[in-house]
Amino acid sequence: MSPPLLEARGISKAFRGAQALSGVDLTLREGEIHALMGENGAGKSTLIKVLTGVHPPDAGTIQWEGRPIQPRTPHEAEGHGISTVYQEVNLVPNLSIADNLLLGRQPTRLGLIRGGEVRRRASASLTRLGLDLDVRAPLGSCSLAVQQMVAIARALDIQARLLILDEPTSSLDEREVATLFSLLGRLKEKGLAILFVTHFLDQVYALADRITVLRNGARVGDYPVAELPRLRLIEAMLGREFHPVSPATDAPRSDSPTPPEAFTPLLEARGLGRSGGMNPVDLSIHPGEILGLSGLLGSGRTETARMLFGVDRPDQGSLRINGAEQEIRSPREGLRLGLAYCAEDRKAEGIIPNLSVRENLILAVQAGRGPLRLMGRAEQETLADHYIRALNIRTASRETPIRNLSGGNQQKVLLARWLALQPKLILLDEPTRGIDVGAKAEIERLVASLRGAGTAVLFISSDLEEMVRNCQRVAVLKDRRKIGELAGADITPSGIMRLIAHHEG
Amino acid sequence: PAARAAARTKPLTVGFAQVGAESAWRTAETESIKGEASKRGITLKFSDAQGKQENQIKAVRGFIAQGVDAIILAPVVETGWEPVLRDAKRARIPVVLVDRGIKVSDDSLFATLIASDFIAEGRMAAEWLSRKLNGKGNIVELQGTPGAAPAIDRKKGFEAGIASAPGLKIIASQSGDFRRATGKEVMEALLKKHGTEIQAVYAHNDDMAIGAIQAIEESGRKPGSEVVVVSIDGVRGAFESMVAGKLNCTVECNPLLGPLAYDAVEKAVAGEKLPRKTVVPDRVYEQSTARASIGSRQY
Amino acid sequence: MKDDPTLPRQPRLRAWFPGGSLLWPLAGLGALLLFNLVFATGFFRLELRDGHVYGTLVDILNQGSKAMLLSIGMTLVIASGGVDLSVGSLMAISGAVAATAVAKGTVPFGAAVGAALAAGGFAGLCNGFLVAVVRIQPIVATLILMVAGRGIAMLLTDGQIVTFEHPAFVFLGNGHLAGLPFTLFLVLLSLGATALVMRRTAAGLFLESVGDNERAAALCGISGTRVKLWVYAFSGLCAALAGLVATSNVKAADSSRVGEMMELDAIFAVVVGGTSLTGGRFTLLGSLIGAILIQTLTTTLYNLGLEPAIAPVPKAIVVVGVCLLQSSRFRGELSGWLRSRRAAA
Amino acid sequence: MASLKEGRRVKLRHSRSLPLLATTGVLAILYTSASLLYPGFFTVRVFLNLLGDNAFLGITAIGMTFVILSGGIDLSVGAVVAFTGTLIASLLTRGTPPGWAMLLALAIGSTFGGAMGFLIHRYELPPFLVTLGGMFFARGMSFVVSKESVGITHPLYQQASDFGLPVAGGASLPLTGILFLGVVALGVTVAHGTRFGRNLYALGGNEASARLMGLPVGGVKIAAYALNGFCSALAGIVATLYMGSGNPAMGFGLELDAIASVVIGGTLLTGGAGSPAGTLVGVLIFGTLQTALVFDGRLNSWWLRIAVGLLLLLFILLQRVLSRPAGARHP
Ligand SMILES: Nc1ncnc2c1ncn2[C@@H]1O[C@H](COP(=O)(O)OP(=O)(O)OP(=O)(O)O)[C@@H](O)[C@H]1O
Ligand SMILES: Nc1ncnc2c1ncn2[C@@H]1O[C@H](COP(=O)(O)OP(=O)(O)OP(=O)(O)O)[C@@H](O)[C@H]1O
Ligand SMILES: [Mg+2]
Ligand SMILES: [Mg+2]
Repeated sequence: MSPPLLEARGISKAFRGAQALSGVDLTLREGEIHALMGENGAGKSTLIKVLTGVHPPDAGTIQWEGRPIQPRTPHEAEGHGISTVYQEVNLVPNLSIADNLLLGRQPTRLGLIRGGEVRRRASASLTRLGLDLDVRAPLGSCSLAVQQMVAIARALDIQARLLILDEPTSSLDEREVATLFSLLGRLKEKGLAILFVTHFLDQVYALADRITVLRNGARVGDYPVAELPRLRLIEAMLGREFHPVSPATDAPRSDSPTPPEAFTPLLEARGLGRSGGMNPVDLSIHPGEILGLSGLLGSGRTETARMLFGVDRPDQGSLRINGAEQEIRSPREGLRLGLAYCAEDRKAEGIIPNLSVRENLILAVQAGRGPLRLMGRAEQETLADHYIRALNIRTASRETPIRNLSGGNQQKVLLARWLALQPKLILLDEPTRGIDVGAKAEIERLVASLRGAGTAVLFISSDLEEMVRNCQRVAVLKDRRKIGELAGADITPSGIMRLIAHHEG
Repeated sequence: PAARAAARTKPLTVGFAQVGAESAWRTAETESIKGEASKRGITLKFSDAQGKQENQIKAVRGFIAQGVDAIILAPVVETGWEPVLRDAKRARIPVVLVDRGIKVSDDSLFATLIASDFIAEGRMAAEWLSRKLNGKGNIVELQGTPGAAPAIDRKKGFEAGIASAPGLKIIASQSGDFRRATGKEVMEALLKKHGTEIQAVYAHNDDMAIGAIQAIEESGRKPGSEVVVVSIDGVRGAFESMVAGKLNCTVECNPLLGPLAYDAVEKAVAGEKLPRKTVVPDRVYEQSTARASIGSRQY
Repeated sequence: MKDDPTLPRQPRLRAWFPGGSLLWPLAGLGALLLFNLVFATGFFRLELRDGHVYGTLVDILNQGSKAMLLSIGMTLVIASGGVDLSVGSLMAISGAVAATAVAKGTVPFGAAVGAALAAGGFAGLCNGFLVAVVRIQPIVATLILMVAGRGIAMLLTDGQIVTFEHPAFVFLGNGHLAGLPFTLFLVLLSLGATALVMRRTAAGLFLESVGDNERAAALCGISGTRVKLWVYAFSGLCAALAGLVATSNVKAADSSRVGEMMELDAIFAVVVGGTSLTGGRFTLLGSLIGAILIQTLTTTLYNLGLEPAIAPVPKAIVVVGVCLLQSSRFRGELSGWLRSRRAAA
Repeated sequence: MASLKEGRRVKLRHSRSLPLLATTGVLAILYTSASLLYPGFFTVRVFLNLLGDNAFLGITAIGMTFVILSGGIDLSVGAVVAFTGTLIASLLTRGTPPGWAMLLALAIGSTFGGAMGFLIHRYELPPFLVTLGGMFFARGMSFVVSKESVGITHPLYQQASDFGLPVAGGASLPLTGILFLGVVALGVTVAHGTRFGRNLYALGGNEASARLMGLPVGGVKIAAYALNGFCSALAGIVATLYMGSGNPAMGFGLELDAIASVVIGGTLLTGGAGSPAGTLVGVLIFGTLQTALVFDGRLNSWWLRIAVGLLLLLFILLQRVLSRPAGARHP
């Protein structure tokens, strides 16, 4: 057998606090389409970025055709023949389509770009992808799908030996996906190696030859597609035994009964939606109830939570809180109505990195009181100390800047921030993402105790077992649409997955 | 000249490129030139360069393009006028310089210069001071903007003036930029450094002197008696200070150049040959004469 | 980028240079004072004259008062993640308003000061509107008033230098209280009041949250828009006060020159004082020390007899040096270099 | 679905030439009103003067356009113009041949700009602060070179500054104007016709993307500042031609005029959109206002600053309105 085209061994990468990759191996061969699978945050994009010189690895080696390489920039990787489309559509919206396609490698004569030639070549590459566009139009004015196609066309434009596509299909429609796949098939025939990431299982089985699965930054395995049926793949990704035929092995779910329907729900949404964001959904949550929101990546869970809290304003449907019609136009209004939202992106929307644990913790309570009535120092400290003890937050002191805490402890401080408000409804978006097992358990205990105190909880998690353990009801989303609801004993990982797998969007 | 002006069918149009409005002296000059123009029925195009030579050059070129009959220029610095003045000459527009000279290789580039003799002013200040201090004492000099002709010449004249009195010593000389605020700050620093050694202050203009007087007062000494202050320009503020006994002497540098300037303009337009330089006579005012003349001061 | 996890960490130097520490500005000030102790005779001499404390140190505080006043407002603006370039021009506007009002003689002094402060506050509010509501970058939004403001001031004074002898107005910038310059009390009062409002209400907390992470603050119900409006208006108010002091100092409103380049001194004071230009945590005391440091530098240069025109050179070197020290990458390279030096020795 | 139609329709709505059109419209309106108000304004000579008188401002503004396109800003340009002008003038008085003096000035200007770019890129310092330091440094250094304006008497210089390209009606385009137009032409070519130019737009548009697209981001950024330094030095040379002297106090506040011209010319201060051609129009607007003020001869010159401030506001608001719908949400 010929040596592999690319062979990565023992790749590790840590970001401040978080181990994104630990000792990952990856082998890619010529003429092979290789799928990289794994849950959200499993480390797929990070692996790709390490391979292509965006991030320097902390440890590990990369062999290219048997020789070690260490690309330091994407530019250098391209020099070796590795062409990449990163997950974030990484183009420049203010330049034309043609410019974007050929940026940095435009044909020139005497140092001057040959405009006609650029446009001709750009049109030609787009035609190969079945696109007929005015290549002079600014890219920013095109739909996300077109932008993604242009990014792919750009990657295909160079004579690459390895093509890496990180979620290339997330915003393409079926016909575009079909065009792309037939093109990828032709490239494979020509001997190109292709690594691609997608969350659509059908696409993996339609296209890939081999699958590498990552979980929590580690490699689970490397399998030929034929040897890995869908459910085994999902098991590998989620990291648990998963037997669809015997629900008995599903984790036992909490057996507390759902509050009687007779009570007025705390929150009731009817056809709440946002054009361009979320299709209309119906939801209701009762006091003392934990409603789970389940779905795959990009199914619209975060979008729903943001809409309920007023971060993104819904433009259709109605919302009732405690039976009274309400319109929530901003987080301030949401807070006033007794809602609290613990955002998914801890760094961008959660912590105030340079402020102390204490300040981060009291911020929402203080904001509710307005700027003039500052909580007394003693009151602040009591509150902070209370939650530091109650949630077992590990910090040097309550005055430590929160950025110095580990991710899990940061998350607990944020939870404490919202709990201190004593909200009637708390929206928890991936509260356990990226934190260790112990902290996870503590947070789950906390959620359960909230419920006991009569607080309503909207719980979002990608960890299905966690959903099963914690929720009385689970609304399942797919493609930004609610496709069903499970309650009581029906809530099992397989139940949720079956709903997603068999629902025809 | 009045008769000739009346004989013209069209009133004269004159462009005046002023430096800016950085001091009371400057605004007095502007007012004089503006006032005299309306008195004589001359259309005046006025441009304030905000202290920038490049703006002045642009203004002069604008005047040339506009086809004015003559240009009055108060140059902000001495060098850098040749190209634009050659333009004016080609367009046959006479240029009358006011209040300071310029360095050019070709003297025919301007019609005449109407200005005080800065060197003489410096010398007069020195002579007065020498008499006042009986030829002995330590002097602090507050210079004008570095590179400006009045600053250079007033320094030169003053140094020449005290040369005859070996007892007079300039113990410090720094730029106060012709500004009150800077004059005050620099004086404060010098007072700290030299303390009671300072017997006299010579400022290149009244504004700096007024700033320095404030600094001296704040240091607890009495300007006008313990520290002799002499300056140049003779603006109203200086007279007020003299009346108050804080400033000892100011050498007038007359900014009321309007009448002289338009006389020169009218002659130049008529093709008359003008002297290279018209020196505006300056005189010394001291405390004893200040009260009598303050009422008649126009600026 | 301040939180880029890919940057290497330098524990050793970092321990010496925590963000917001007063150590570096104080060290710089100390070095300057030491220099003067050795090379400038009489720099530290203080004496009582006419019941006024008199000496170079008092001068530094007195002359630095304008930069200090500006830096109070600038600190808050920078803490909000912005910057205010217009303060120098606003100084000119406030001086022009007050001086023309006082020179007319018909307007009571309180009203003149009130009008000047109101003008500054309103102009600041305009800046705040452009930044917070229209969402224009702060540098650009405040550039507009920086360019136009001085023109407005010139129009107010009709291009003249307006002089006045109003005793109360003159006292503002020249008077003494308990033997010390009144401006000193003005600065301490403004600083004290600001610090009190910032630390005794939640305003400081809200401001730091907005500057550090506006999106997170918004989810807590803190309106970044409102915070920024206030902060720019306040900066305009501080600029107006500084303009009054500068105008009173020389008993004349010189619209074309007053406050010229002062915005830079104020920004430098804040940055040197340890408040990061990226926003968030701020230290008013640090800015005060920064302003004193810059004024001490200026006075030292006067003392050395250096031309005012050349003075910017050492200033530039100090400022870029301090900025470099705040870059973690530079600190990393520096400590690496120091280590290799030590290893070689 | 993406189609030919989509590309076309969108192009009309978000046409990138819209800001340029708006700017040109404003220039036309200003020029026409001035011509109607002031006799003698509508002449070839006045127009050519506009180019010649604003040449050093224009050349600085073109350099500034590159920096702003890259997403940065440079406050040091006015001081660099003064420094190089003074340096050349004092070198000439010491007998250095003009060619060498100019080459040295250009080299110093480019190096100085490049050094600031290096600090900005490598240590991730705010451009605003670094170039502010640069401004202080260069201004102080020009006074170190000479405390006063230095006259240039070199015969070659006299010929050069008197040279004019005859155009029409006895009016001629001075050498400074020719240089300005040359720099504009070069600037437009570099911005739109070279890889470097396109990379610059990409960098200003989205730096992270530019990096992921494999563009040499650091090199482009440093080169933009170096190019700007080069333009400032060239503007310094033009200033010596214009005035026949080197003045250490000149160009005070020039950076603001340059930035204002760039913005009025339709270049986005956030970077990534605009063009040197727009900057030419912006400079002409600036010059027209100033010339009209001289022609009027009654208005306080400070109206110019207010007018520029208002124009800035107008164009920034215009840019906001234009760029808002184009900014599709990116995840
Ligand atoms: N620049 C960064 N700084 C800090 N942490 C990062 C950075 N990039 C990634 N991470 C962290 O590394 C982990 C792996 O992220 P990565 O983007 O590789 O996941 P992924 O498998 O691509 O997920 P997805 O399916 O959502 O794209 C995550 O916890 C993420 O938060
Ligand atoms: N307006 C928009 N334009 C383009 N893309 C969008 C927009 N809104 C959301 N998206 C993208 O669509 C997907 C749906 O987002 P959402 O965050 O609601 O999903 P989710 O189910 O919460 O997934 P997860 O939290 O696992 O990422 C995301 O990938 C997001 O990046
Ligand atoms: Mg990813
Ligand atoms: Mg989500």
